Amino acid sequence: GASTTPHTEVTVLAAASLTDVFGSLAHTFEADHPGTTVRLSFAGSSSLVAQALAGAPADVLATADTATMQRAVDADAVRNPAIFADNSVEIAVPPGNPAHVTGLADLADPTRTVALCAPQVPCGAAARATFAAAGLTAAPDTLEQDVRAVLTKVELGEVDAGIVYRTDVAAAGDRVQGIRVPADVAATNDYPIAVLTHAAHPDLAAAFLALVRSSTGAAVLRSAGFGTP
Amino acid sequence: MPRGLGALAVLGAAFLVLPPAALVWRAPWGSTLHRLADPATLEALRLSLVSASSATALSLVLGVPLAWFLARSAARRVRLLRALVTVPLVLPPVVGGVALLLLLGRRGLLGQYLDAWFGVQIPFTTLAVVLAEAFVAMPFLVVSVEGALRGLDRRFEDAAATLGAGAWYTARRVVLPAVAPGLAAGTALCFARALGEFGATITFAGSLPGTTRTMPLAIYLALQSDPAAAITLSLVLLVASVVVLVALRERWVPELRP
Amino acid sequence: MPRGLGALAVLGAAFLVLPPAALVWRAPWGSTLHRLADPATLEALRLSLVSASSATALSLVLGVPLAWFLARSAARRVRLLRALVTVPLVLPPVVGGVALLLLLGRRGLLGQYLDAWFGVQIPFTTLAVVLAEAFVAMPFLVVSVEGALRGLDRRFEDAAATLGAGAWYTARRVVLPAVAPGLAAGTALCFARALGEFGATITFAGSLPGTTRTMPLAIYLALQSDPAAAITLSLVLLVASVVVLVALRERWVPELRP
Amino acid sequence: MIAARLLVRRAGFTLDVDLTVGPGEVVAVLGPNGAGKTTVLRALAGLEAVDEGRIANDDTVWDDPATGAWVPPQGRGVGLVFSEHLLFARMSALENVSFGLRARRVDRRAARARSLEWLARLGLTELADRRPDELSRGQAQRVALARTLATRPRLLLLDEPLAALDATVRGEVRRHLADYLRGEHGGCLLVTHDPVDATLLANRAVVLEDGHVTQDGTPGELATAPRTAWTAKLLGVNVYRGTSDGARVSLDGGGTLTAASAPTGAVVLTVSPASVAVHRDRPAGSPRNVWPVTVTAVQQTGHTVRLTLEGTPPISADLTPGAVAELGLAAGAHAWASVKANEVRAEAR
Amino acid sequence: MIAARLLVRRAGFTLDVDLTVGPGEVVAVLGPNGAGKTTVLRALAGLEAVDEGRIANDDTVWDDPATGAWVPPQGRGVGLVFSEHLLFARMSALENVSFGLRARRVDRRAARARSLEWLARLGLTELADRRPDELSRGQAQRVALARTLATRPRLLLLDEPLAALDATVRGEVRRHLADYLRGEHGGCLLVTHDPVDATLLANRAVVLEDGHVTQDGTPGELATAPRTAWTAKLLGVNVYRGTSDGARVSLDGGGTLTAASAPTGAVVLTVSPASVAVHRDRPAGSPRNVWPVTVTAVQQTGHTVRLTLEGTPPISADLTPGAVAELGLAAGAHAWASVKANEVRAEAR
Ligand SMILES: Nc1ncnc2c1ncn2[C@@H]1O[C@H](COP(=O)(O)OP(=O)(O)OP(=O)(O)O)[C@@H](O)[C@H]1O
Ligand SMILES: Nc1ncnc2c1ncn2[C@@H]1O[C@H](COP(=O)(O)OP(=O)(O)OP(=O)(O)O)[C@@H](O)[C@H]1O
Ligand SMILES: [Mg+2]
Ligand SMILES: [Mg+2]
Repeated sequence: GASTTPHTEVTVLAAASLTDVFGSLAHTFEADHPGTTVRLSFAGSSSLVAQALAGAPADVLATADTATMQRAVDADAVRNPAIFADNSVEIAVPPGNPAHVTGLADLADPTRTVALCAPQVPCGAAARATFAAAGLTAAPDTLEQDVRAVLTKVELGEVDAGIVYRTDVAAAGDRVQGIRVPADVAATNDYPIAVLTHAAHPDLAAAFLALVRSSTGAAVLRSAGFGTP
Repeated sequence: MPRGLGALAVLGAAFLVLPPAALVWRAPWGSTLHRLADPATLEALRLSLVSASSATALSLVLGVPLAWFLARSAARRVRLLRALVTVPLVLPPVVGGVALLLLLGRRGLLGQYLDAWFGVQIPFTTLAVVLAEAFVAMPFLVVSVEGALRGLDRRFEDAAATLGAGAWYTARRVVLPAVAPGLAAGTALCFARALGEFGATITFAGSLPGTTRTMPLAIYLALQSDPAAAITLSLVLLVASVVVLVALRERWVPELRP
Repeated sequence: MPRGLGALAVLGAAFLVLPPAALVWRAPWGSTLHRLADPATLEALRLSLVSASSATALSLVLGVPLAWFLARSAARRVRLLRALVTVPLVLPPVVGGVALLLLLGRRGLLGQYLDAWFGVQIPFTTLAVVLAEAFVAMPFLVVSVEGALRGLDRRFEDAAATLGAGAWYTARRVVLPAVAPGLAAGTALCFARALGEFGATITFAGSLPGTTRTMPLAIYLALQSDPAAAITLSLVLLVASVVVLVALRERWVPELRP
Repeated sequence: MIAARLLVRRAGFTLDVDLTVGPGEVVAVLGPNGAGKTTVLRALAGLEAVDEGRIANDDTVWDDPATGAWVPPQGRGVGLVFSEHLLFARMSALENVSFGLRARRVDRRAARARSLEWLARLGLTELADRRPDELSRGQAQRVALARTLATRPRLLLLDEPLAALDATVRGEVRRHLADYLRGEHGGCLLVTHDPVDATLLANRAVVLEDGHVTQDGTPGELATAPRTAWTAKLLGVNVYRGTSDGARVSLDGGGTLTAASAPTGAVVLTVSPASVAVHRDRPAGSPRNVWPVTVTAVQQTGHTVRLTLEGTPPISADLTPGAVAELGLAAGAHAWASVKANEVRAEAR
Repeated sequence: MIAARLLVRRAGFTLDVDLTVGPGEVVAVLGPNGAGKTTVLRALAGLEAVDEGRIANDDTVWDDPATGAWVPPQGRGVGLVFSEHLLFARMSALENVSFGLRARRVDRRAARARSLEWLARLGLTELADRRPDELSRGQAQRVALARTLATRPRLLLLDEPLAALDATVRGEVRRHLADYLRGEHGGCLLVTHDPVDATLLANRAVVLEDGHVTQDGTPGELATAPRTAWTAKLLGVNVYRGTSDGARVSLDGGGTLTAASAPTGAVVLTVSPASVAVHRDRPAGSPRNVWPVTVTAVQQTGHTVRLTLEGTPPISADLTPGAVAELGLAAGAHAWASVKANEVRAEAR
């Protein structure tokens, strides 16, 4: 049941990679719930969890991986997170593909400059799993903290190739070129969402969560390159 | 200036000025200029300037007395305090933000009482932005001002005292003017650092448009989706800060006599 | 010290010391102490200390002459340079890293020639870490030292010159000792900032264990997977930096006379 | 009435002085470099705490380490003119002079008027807007004097206030100072190297040597009966210590002198330079004390020439310029000194 | 041989001076506060560039804005003793004195030995390890002197080097300085407010007033024929300007004096204080100039008492202490001054 109290605010803590998707869903939600404003606070997943644990006045938490969400679950900050999207890895190369990268095997070649995410972060874990599935050993020159850092280096041509998410290649437009990784080896990453246990507006939070998981939400997510369950 | 130093000075200036110049050179002006007129950008810029100024003011109010104390205490046990004061410089800002949450968060060591007794919650407010920025930036002020106070010739304070001036009057008319260059440098550093603060802010204050999303946070977000726009925003932030810093200098640093 | 300032000084000290104290208080010592013995941690710590020291040394070599020039130039056109030098303070560090890539990267304005002519590629090397840290930290040194030089009594340089001392000898024996407190403060700020540098380093130098992964990078990574360990690592970094800073002070800052 | 016992200990130097300054009294403090004169002023002003002793102004205790009593400088109503002027660099001469008045909450306009008055009195009207680094040293010293006098301190402490002044202005400023001091009911302590200042400005003179008071009396008493060699030399009298057998005195520094009458035992001898005669050849005749000397310095003051003579003992002699010219007494000349026994004053010590 | 024409312009002050200092010559620079004495030294040392003019040492041009020639201070081989001592705060007295030698690459041991020698010569041996802020002012000034003398500069510039010294040490240091200067082949410029310094140390004296040289001659010439009132007053001679009708001279400042012989027209009169007689009652008799005066100051120097007398004209008189006591001439006393006409020297101007 939607509240009709004017000037209610529902605050959503969301992973930075969801900036565009949640931005547009927030508009939809506000249109459906007059008098309600959605406040979106984007940061890295683990910052979000730290904030949630510290009692951030927020209602919804959406992270880019299940491991960080699990920390919120363990601390009883959320209950029953639901997976609303997934993302799989892809090779990104600078426009024109100057190093003539054709597939994962080229990323195992030490003469090429390659950027991956560090295994501690979701995109790095996914990259490692992908190489393992393909039976290759990667030869990275750098293990970045997040996808953004990999992407920046690809865009600037500092590296010949990097492993990022499909959504990132889609968002980067013509600044990078994507090379698909075969579906049987490409690792995927799940995005969980949950209502915070201390949410001030649990009903609205649930409504927003429902919107994200609805077909409307799935359409927006898919157009940004996400997979949906 | 000793001969030979000139070449090093030029090299130093080049090292600091060329990278931003490259940024300007490569900036995709045409395609992103519309971002400048975006109300969200102006909002973030306004919030940045307001919170950085407030953080600087807070740092001045608390930091100058602290610097004074540190500069004038010969005691051995003050040495540790002096080192501790520089801790926020080294702490990765994100960890600084965590530290602030642990102290002032709703469940923090102090924050739980603030909440229970006064109903005050600091995180995720503009006050949190100011505190995060001050926490990170104040040490710059303290260290600079302490250096300036230490270099001061104490005999002028003696002279003021024998003229009947109390400690406050002496501080205002004699000491502060004499440390003005150091104070200005420290204030500039502090303001600049506060303006550029990112990690502690996003952790302690979150990133809510209009309330806690300062320019560096907006830039970080833009970087996720539109790196070109992020660079343009950075340049906006730069220009704003250079304007403020130049104004500050003109006001505070006495003209050099030839 | 004027009465009343004492209370503010205590508040200031509390503001800077309590959050890290909260960090120590809540640190999950038991469960994460094993991280300290991890060779990767020691590796990162060593790399951090080496690169921050190198960056500080580079900043001293280039920054002190630059500060000298800025302090001694009355010309109007120098004012802009003075503001430009503080730009890296305000630039969000990640953007600073992008700027360095645009200048010195494989396809950068200068970097492409370094690569083509000498086969030198800077990014992803320890040198890149040093440069990134120096770019971000040097302005602190420059601004502090400039302030100190400006506050100097020029008559002592006059005296040295009439005793037959050349500019270098005067600089070494008269000017540098006289600005020692400011220089020490600037060096401390510079070192601390370099040690804590994160954004520019990750962007310009990447993060490869043993080569470019400094403590802040390791901490950030740990934060993603094991926040408790990240806090422990931060405290290790803190202790290391406090040790270095205290040593630096003892060596450089002359003892206060009571 | 200031009553002070000051004990200040430093590596290689101890100040141990008893001192009073009555209301309206001007006390000159004389003494060699490093004797502790400046230290006395600093202790009285409250810029340095005494290690032992007590400083009291009437019934108010300013400093007493035994009881912990302490009044900070700004509470003592003293004024101290430093020998290094210490003008505030970022204020004009006028602002410097106004400083003490403004600190006492005199309103801006009145402070300005009174400061201008003081500047005018010291001949500095045209320099009112100058910064200290745009003043010559003598000008700066006068501004510093005006700055302190403008606060009309209860106890005025002056550290060589006239040292940088040119000889003609010095007379004028000294006159202003004398006028000021006559009109005041407070006390004044004046450190000076110039016996003329002491004579013209002070009621009383204290001689400080190596941290101790060696003489305390009117300037006249000092001149007629100096108690130490330093005082005597300052005021131009020859002083010797020695042991007397009733008439002949063997001097501690070597040589003997005969006095007309002397107590036996340890004595102090004084010989006025005016009573020393100088001859090119060994004189025959009445003078009982005759010995060879070498001229080491010739110095004309007014219409008297002072000769410094090396010998056993060394001695100073005052002659007329005519006599000096006639005898050809340039530095390096060999001559004979003679002193009549009844010109040698002897006192037991 | 230094030959300099110095033109320095400042708001409200212009220095315009021609000056030479020959090898081995010691030139005293006298003048009122703010006359430009320090400015002259700074320009010669190269701490200030002249706006116009030229400074040359033999054939080497040190400063000439017209040609752009410029030799920095450290290239000039000058030594300047500042009146504010300016010792380096973080060095001991010994290190301060060694500084100039070490800057000239004298090795550490030799520099130390020579510095200790200089400290000993100035009576500072025990203070060798003290920092400047642990020295008294007079001690610091002596260290500063040692610091400069140790470098044996070709041109020695001294700005009131003895001002802070106590009267007894001053004589001694002056003697050392005289010895040093005798042994040197370079020149020396000595700024001082003390005519005794000028007389004892200098071959030549230059009087600077308001940025201009008003007299240049031997110290003796200055004393016997002062050209301006300031010089006359400094050296104790009465000087008047007036218009003569051949015998009676009406003075510009009021009053008349009769000279035994005077050119007609504009003249300068000088009267030695020694030739002025003072009486309690109006004297009858030969003196042609008799007028009433009031005593405004009484000052004893050596064995002479200098009276400053207000009247038309004002005049100074030198008397013996006995005469002063007998006549009861304290400040404020009314009296009569008399001068014989042939004691009034008149010169056309
Ligand atoms: N901080 C200090 N540490 C050790 N000794 C000191 C210190 N300050 C001063 N002194 C010594 O104390 C003594 C007294 O110094 P003070 O300045 O009072 O002398 P003074 O009589 O004023 O001499 P002057 O006539 O030269 O000014 C001197 O011998 C000086 O060297
Ligand atoms: N920076 C300046 N700006 C303007 N006027 C100045 C400046 N510095 C000095 N003066 C003026 O120049 C004149 C000459 O100064 P200088 O210091 O040479 O005098 P001086 O003869 O050494 O006097 P004193 O005997 O007092 O030391 C003075 O009238 C002084 O006020
Ligand atoms: Mg003294
Ligand atoms: Mg001068």
